[in-house]
Amino acid sequence: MIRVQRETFDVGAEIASLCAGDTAAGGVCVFLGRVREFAHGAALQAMTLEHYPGMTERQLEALDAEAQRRWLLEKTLIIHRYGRLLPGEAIVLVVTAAAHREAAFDACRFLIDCLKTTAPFWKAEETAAGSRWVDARAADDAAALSWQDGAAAGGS
Amino acid sequence: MIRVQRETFDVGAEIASLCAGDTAAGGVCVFLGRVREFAHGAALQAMTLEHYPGMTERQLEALDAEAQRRWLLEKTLIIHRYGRLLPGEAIVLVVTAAAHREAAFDACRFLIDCLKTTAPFWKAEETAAGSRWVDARAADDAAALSWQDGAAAGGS
Amino acid sequence: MLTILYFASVKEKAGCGEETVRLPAAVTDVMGLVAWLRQRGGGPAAALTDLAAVRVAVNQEYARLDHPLTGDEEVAFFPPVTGGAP
Amino acid sequence: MLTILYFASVKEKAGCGEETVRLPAAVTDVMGLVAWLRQRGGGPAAALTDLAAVRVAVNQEYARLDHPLTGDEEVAFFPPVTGGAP
Repeated sequence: MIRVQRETFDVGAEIASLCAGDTAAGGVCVFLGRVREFAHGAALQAMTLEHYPGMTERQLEALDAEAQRRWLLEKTLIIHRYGRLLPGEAIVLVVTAAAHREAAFDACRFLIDCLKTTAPFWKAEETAAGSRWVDARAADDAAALSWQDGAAAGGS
Repeated sequence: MIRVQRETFDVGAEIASLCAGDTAAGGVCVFLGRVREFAHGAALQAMTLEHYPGMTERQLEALDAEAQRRWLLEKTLIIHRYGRLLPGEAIVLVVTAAAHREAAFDACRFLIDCLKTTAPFWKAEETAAGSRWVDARAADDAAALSWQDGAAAGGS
Repeated sequence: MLTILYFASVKEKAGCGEETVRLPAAVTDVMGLVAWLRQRGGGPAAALTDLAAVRVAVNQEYARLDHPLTGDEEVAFFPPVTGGAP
Repeated sequence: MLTILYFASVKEKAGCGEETVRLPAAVTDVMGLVAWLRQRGGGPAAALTDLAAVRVAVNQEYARLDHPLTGDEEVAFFPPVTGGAP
């Protein structure tokens, strides 16, 4: 299941609702991405996430389907926000539930690694010096690439 | 921070309280272990976790300290329950918060992998056929061993 | 009609987020569209000067420069994505 | 005095969870304690028949069979642990 939304989300409620009534998922892995105050040296006042409505949902759905194809998963959830966010606010949530923890961990990491390099979101950081677009990280490309040959674990 | 307790815990409240006021942790990784209904073929009615009071806390503290030594972590939390648990109930929670997601994922997986082979907990499963002690999984030993040489990622 | 979308820093350079154009008959793929936009000049031409920093999607799927165009697609130009979390 | 703890399936075989003993002078390490308990007979002897399935802790830290004992430790015998989650 995927959601792209402006408003924040309740991490506990999302996990609880995903797992409600489920007695097959022994392992649940969650990744929560948050806005950091000191991202690139300067104090961040806010971050604005622009996205490509329509393509974003398609990309997240495709990633979700790929994870379900690669691992035996009971449940998956991806929520990604857009708009203006303050330090400490949640940006993205990935939840994977599986019978065993290995699949839950691998799928969760796969989803966030690949999301970062394929989902059309762009961050602009606001500091005292003004607003500027964040450049893509080479490390993110490497992490996403590490999954291309069906690797079981993400990059270091 | 570690806790060993009989009562259940509120996953969302634990994550929220750990992250409250923190603007340095960009990545939070959570692992939630739950009681499965069909563990080894037969339907599980309940599971009872026995532990070694005192040694359990020492082992979890030692693992927590080792994770903090290996990775740059903002926050860590391990909660492990004992006593009689029903299918769907939470058993264990591991939360790691770090500036970047790589450290959060690696440390979370390290903690749950090593906890499984070093923390003195023993599960007895109740089915229609009665109660029996669960044997240790060879896969768990392998996962824990994969961390011994300072490996960056857990076993497959 | 072809819809062209620009996002983030590419949008800022282009000076607009969306435009609708009638594709010249000579343009048959993304590279041809880029060449035509560059020749047309203005913001979009500036935004597409350095293609190494630009990603392309056709009908909301990532596409290469040799992706064919018939003239009724949605083509998007944007920088490498930076979503997710640290 | 030495405190001996038994847990889980080892406790069931031993027939008790805890006992306090005065260590014979001849016993100087964990292996010596195991030999003495086996010779003493009863539940604990049965529980310690197959050491491959038994883990040992001395003063709440994992210990090997050659770990020295002075006679005032807490020694625990238990099966390989199975906590955590699937």
